[in-house]
Amino acid sequence: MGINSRTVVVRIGGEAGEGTVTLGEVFTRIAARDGLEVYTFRTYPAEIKGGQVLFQTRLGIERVLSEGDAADVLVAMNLKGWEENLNDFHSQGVLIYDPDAVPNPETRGRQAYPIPVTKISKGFDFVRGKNLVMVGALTWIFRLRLETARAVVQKSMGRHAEVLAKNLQALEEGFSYAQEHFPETFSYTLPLPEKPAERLLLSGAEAMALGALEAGCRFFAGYPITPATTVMETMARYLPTFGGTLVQAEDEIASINMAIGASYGGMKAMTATSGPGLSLMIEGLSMASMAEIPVVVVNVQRASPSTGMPTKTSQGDLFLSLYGGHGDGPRFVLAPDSVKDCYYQMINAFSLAEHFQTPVIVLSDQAMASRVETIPYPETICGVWSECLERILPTPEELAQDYRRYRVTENGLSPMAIPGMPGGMYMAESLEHNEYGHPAQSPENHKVMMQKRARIVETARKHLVNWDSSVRRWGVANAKFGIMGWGSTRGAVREAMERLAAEGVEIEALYPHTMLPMPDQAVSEFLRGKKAILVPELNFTSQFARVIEHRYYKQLDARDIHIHMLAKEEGVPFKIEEIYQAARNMIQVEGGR
Amino acid sequence: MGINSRTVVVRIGGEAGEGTVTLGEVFTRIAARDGLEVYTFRTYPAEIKGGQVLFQTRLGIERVLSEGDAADVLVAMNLKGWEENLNDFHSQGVLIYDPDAVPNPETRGRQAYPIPVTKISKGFDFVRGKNLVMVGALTWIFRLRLETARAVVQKSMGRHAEVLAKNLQALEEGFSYAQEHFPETFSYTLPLPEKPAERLLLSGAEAMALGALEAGCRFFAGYPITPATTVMETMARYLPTFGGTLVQAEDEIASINMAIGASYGGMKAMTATSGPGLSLMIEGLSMASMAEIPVVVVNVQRASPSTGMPTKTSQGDLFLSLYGGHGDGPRFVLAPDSVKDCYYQMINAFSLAEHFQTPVIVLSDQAMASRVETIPYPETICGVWSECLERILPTPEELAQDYRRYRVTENGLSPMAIPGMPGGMYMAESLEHNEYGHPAQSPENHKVMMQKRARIVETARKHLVNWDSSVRRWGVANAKFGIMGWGSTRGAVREAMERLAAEGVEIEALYPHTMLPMPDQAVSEFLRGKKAILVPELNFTSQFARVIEHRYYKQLDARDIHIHMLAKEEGVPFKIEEIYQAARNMIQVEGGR
Amino acid sequence: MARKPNDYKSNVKPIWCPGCGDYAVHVALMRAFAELDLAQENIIVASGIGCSSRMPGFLSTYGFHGIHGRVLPLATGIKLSQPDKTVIAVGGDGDGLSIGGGHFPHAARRNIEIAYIMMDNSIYGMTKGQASPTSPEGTKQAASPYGTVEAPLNPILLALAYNTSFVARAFSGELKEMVDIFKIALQHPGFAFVQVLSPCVSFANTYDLFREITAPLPENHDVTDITAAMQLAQSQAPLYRGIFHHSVRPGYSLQTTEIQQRAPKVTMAELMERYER
Amino acid sequence: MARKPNDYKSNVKPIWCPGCGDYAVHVALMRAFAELDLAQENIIVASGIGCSSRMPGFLSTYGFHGIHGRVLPLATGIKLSQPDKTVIAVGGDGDGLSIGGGHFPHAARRNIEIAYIMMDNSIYGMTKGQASPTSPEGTKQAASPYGTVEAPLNPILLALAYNTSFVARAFSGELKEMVDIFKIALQHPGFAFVQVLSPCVSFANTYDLFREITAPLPENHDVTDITAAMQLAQSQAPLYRGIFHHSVRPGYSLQTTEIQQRAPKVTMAELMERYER
Ligand SMILES: Cc1ncc(C[n+]2csc(CCOP(=O)(O)OP(=O)(O)O)c2C)c(N)n1
Ligand SMILES: Cc1ncc(C[n+]2csc(CCOP(=O)(O)OP(=O)(O)O)c2C)c(N)n1
Ligand code: SF4
Ligand code: SF4
Ligand SMILES: [Mg+2]
Ligand SMILES: [Mg+2]
Repeated sequence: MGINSRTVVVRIGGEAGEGTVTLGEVFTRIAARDGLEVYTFRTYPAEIKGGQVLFQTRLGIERVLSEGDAADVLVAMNLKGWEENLNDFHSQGVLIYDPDAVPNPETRGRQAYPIPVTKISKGFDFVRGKNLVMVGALTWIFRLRLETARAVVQKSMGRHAEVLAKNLQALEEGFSYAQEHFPETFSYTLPLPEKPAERLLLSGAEAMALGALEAGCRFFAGYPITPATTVMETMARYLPTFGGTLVQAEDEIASINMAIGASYGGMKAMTATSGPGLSLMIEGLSMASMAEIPVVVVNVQRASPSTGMPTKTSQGDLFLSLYGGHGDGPRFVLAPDSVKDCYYQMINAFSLAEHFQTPVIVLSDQAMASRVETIPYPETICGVWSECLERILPTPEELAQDYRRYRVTENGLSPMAIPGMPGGMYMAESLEHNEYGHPAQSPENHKVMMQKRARIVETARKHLVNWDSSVRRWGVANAKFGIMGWGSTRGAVREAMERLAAEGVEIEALYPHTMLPMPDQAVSEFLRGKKAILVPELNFTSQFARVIEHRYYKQLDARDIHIHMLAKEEGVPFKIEEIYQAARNMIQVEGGR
Repeated sequence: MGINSRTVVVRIGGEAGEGTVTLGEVFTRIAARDGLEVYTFRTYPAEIKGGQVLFQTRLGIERVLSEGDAADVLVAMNLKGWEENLNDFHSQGVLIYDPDAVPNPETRGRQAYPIPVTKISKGFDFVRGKNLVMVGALTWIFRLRLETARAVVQKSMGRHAEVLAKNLQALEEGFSYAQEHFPETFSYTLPLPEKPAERLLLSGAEAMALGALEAGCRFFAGYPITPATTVMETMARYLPTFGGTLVQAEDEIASINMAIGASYGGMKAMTATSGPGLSLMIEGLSMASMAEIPVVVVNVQRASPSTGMPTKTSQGDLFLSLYGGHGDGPRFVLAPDSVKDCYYQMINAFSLAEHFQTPVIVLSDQAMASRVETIPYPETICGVWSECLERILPTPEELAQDYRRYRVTENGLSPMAIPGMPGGMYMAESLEHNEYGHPAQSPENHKVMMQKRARIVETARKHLVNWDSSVRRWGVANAKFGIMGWGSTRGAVREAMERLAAEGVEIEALYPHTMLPMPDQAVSEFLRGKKAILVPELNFTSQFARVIEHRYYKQLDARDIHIHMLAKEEGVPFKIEEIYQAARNMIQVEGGR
Repeated sequence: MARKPNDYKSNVKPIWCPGCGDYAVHVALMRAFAELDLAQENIIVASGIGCSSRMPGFLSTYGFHGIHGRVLPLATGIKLSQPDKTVIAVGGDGDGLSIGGGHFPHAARRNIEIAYIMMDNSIYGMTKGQASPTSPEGTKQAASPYGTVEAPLNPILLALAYNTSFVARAFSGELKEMVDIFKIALQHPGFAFVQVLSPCVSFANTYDLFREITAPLPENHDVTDITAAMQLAQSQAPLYRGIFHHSVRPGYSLQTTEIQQRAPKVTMAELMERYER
Repeated sequence: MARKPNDYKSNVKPIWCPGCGDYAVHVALMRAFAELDLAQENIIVASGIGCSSRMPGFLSTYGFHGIHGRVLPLATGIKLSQPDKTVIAVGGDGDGLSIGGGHFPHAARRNIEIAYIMMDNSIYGMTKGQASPTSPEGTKQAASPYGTVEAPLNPILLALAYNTSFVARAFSGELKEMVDIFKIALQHPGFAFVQVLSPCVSFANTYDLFREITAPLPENHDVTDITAAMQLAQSQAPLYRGIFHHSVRPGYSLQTTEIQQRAPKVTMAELMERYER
């Protein structure tokens, strides 16, 4: 058994143009099919095609929470794949490599399995298949089932019969070679379950698309942008099967305006983008706030500012999402914290957008969108994780006489007519307007309407108190030390906390899922009795920590709760170790232990 | 003498299509020429042309600080002009009106001067001239000089000889009529100075344009948008006379990109817009931050969200200006607080942009941009109000060997080559890049470059400590009660404070001119010893107050300083009375008196 | 149930200047609605920002007064959510050719079934008179005191180059003709573009000019001949009115509906299965 | 001091896929620079975002790798600040016709003196293969699994409709011809548009197709005849290469310079006087 008996970090380094990513993906799929839990991570080279790539898959017997830190098993397909990963390779790890590409690696005592994949693949005249040879070898080494491997290759590479046959051969050659040369048990083998639990194997982007479909989204307009394109591509495939429509718009401004138009027309509508695109949507979002039109905007954050590093992760768009808009308009911001949560928060997003007639931004990030995870099969949705709220339509009576689209109500919500409804004819208006939607510019009217729109958010805030899913809290209840974070960093935080727990440290964490409105009650309760809070996040200015400080400064100061910011803007996720150390450090500084 | 001996609020109500605005403007100009100080305010009807309009001009013998509250003198050109202003008309005010339009007004004891302008103008067959007849009458009533009036009419209406003659006749008919019928002295007459001090008569928008020209701005790209268009139109007239270029771009996105391009090419460049346009510029601003290109963006705020109320004022874009951008990029935000300050802050804006190679947003608003004020003639500029900093160019030595455009320096600033310089060839880059400007995506490089760019703002913050103009502080030094505000609200605050001072209340005010970076030292010093701070601002969510809370919460809480938010988002400026009452209220609540 | 033009009038008084060309467009639209006997609830008029874009507010149909320059994407979204409704996009020359000019080619190439009525006054009316993309070279306004130096765009030529399936020009001085064009445009099963010469009497009054220089297209003009249309579009005197081009190819909402029919039907549960490990 | 093509090469290795059409454009540009003997410091190459937009990084001239779709306004600003430099805008079909499509007509009508080289591969290369505005109808990609239904835009026809004063089409498979076209474009005193058919070998390899269907324009084509150019532009087979249109009218930076000369000279002090009360 390996160092960490429940999970194994397998890292593959090689040339992207030589099928390294396919190697990782196929191997991951085989492991998942055989019942292991998986969680992947990969890097993107600067070259459009080709270039050095790192594909990491972490396998586990229980749900895997993060991509893990150092590699337990390193699969080096070329020399760089060996050299570049040496510093991040567990001292008791295992090296699996192509001896023709990596001659005599200095493993410093680590176990090594040379698999001559180049030679083998050349042997049957299919050099392109060396990645599949390695898949075969890994299948044996990890004691996965050859049958499963065959099925996966068949499914994922079965386009051309001839190539498929070659690939299957490569797989088997690799398997046999490894079986023959390395019969001994492998220290990192994980036990396979008899009957694997029902699981989905999804990327975060796919989970968002499926969640949107489940929520009833039937319109998507979007413009390609890394790393959000997968959301669009998944919607493109499936929307029509549900009678929905996808438009690849000419840009992000068109995307948001099309989505708003479709929503005005009665469809649940969305778009998905990344930082530069969100910046372009700010004007449209402001219109949705003013005209009270539901719309969901997924923002898959990437390293910024400007074009930045499109394939690298970040959480740098929180401020833009919360505060980016001319004037004060209502808006919601959600932050799923895992691939699974991506699915549910999309359902929440549509509930909020539709019922409260307000734009909703859902913040994911490059790492969470592109990684693949096994997640439990979604079960009952409404009432458990999410609540399915619908748009408030006017009653026949309301339509029959003096229908006022923007009626000033106590809770701020006014029934919204859909074109085609007789009696409901109104004008959605981006100018300030009166109850009928007619432009109006008296000071009194502006004041009343600003208040009406602001009440929408307050109504939602009250409503959300009962939403389990608006916040996630775990760890040692009411511990003195806390961690507050948001979004995709949660996995690393959970693992760091498990390590701390194992060492007897009492610590508790809180991850809000609704960043706007903030679940104030839950946060306040969490803060009560805390001595210090670590706020890890992947941006430069500690945006979330500043939001917390700002919003809860009275409580923080009254109880002398210290905020420890842990900001990292390097394009890569947190390592578990970084969170662990920062927490340790906080506790020490605060005289905890 | 009137109630307030130093200023008189003259309000004119009438149909815009009937020359009411001209009436106000010409009268204002005559008063200014004759040596009075002026400060105007007007409303904009919903109709494109015509519609009811209110033009207010406040005259004073010293510099006028705000448009004033209730009218001292009401000039009613039509019935609405009488009826609509009745509630906001000083009980000891004076009514001047057209008896054919306003039959038998119930003045409740106020003095009234009927001037039959319709009849008089009909008398010489020039009904269009009834506004000029009223100008003539007002000239007499206020004891302004007929000569001055003639000169002003000549200058401002002298296009067609025939029409000019008619207008002059109208002026004189009105003057004679009033002279004949109302020979007694007028209670609101202000004494005219012998030799008027040198003064400019400028709108805020014009002041910004002149400031930009003085700063050396030679490129402007913009797209028309109310209420920022006047900045563009003023630049359009004068830029070419200084060898500069103005482009009316196809939209705001083009505007900011053109300005950035021109700046890259070595020109001082700017654009001007309002809320919806600023939202569209967010992506471009992010590029300027990343590529380290100087650029100045004037944002004339208007009531929002969305299209909102284009001709109404607001301070609702502070959050967008401070936080609107994907990722964390350096940026400055300035907020002039008077027409005069508009001029100087533009000079500051170019200093900051150029020297620190960073985008600068200058926040004005509809009220400040469109009002006309007499302001002192600008004297020495550099070293007094503003400091004229220039772009750091590479030395010949730097260009000669291994020039690195984005050299990582201690203060974050790297010399910027200008196309045409041999040896300086570099690529300005919106992707994350290394010192040479080549795309680079390692975590280490991103970290280093994020830090470098952030240091730019810190360097500026240190530098600004010595800038007088980065903050304005006045009132009773170290009083217990304070007012903190920003931008155009300052005039009303000053007047409210004068009233409080007259009543023996000790209060002190602070207006930062650089909102980003905040003049922390000045703010901290100001807060020291304060008990409570009133923060008046023209937006819905108290954006500035929240920034203060957020930034200084430790100090606020440690010293138990209370923030009193006074948010108003109604499209109109503060009344002095509102500030006064809020301050009184704060003092009472805080047990001051 | 014959409907009358005034049935489509809202109770909001137009804010336009007296004499503005947009009044004629308002009347023509209402007449076209009435003559086609369309139910108010089945019409949606979307717009951008500008004097002309105020149109929806003066109609008793469904409407959307959106943001500047984005009327085409907005109307596209509306049409796709309500394919059986009559969707009309209206706006000005600034709205549609300047800030919104990037959307025009795409609406045209999608052939989305909306009628796009551009009230072209060769000026920015709402912002008080600045040169627009169709202003003649040398236009002097406050923002161009030395005269513009840009060549004006030709909206008809653009529409033709974009492969717009219906392209016509109307004039506010020719009401009856405009009504007839609108009726065809509203029924066109694709993207129908109508440039209306709609003078701004306050900042660029071209009524007299257009009365003089406009003329109906030659009677023998073949509306399916793109090259002929392009040639006629380039003529400035006479400036032709009428239908330059009219052809039929499948519209976008029709085609997306066909895709929906073609796409394999799956339930959410079946879809999930595809992602089972 | 004869310069050689390689003098214009930066030390950054292109990230393009082996065989990408953009390599040819890179080489052609460098050759054109050398043959015109331009000093590196007097050339500025601006771009948007996309594979093609990476060009400036691979050149040793001044460069600006801007944001997606905004290369034309960026380059316009650059040219106006440095009217005596050679300014070149480069980018892709997505960059220039989709998100940036709104800027193209305006650069053209201003006749700003820049050469705009659009590397048209009928695909979004950088984002890994989605249909672009020039993709043929029926294009199947991950974002359009049922095939696109939009009609492709014709960049040459658009440029002509926009009144672009120089309009040409080159092909990465015809290097010499491309160099010749670039040389004229770089010297054109107005807005020069060159569509380069530059195949994306990874997502839409059209090399063979274009080798087959492209052909030089008829020798007798009159480059001043707009209507003839429009007609030839509409031909898909043969797909013509060469100069469709070439005419000269004053460029924008020239005209703004003239305005500067025409404008009355005033000092700041004199200017202030105008605002004295
Ligand atoms: C993003 C944005 N930029 C600018 C404006 C200001 N604006 C309002 S209408 C308009 C132009 C109007 O011209 P046009 O579209 O031709 O309509 P017209 O008024 O002439 O009918 C402009 C620039 C705005 N509302 N939003
Ligand atoms: C505002 C914005 N939206 C989207 C993107 C993502 N993006 C980068 S390149 C590109 C398209 C590239 O296509 P094209 O311009 O044809 O260039 P090519 O890669 O084909 O040469 C897109 C959509 C972006 N960088 N910025
Ligand atoms: S300004 Fe011009 S376009 Fe606008 S309403 Fe008046 S006449 Fe019509
Ligand atoms: S993806 Fe296509 S366009 Fe991009 S570099 Fe590769 S071949 Fe060229
Ligand atoms: Mg117009
Ligand atoms: Mg392309």
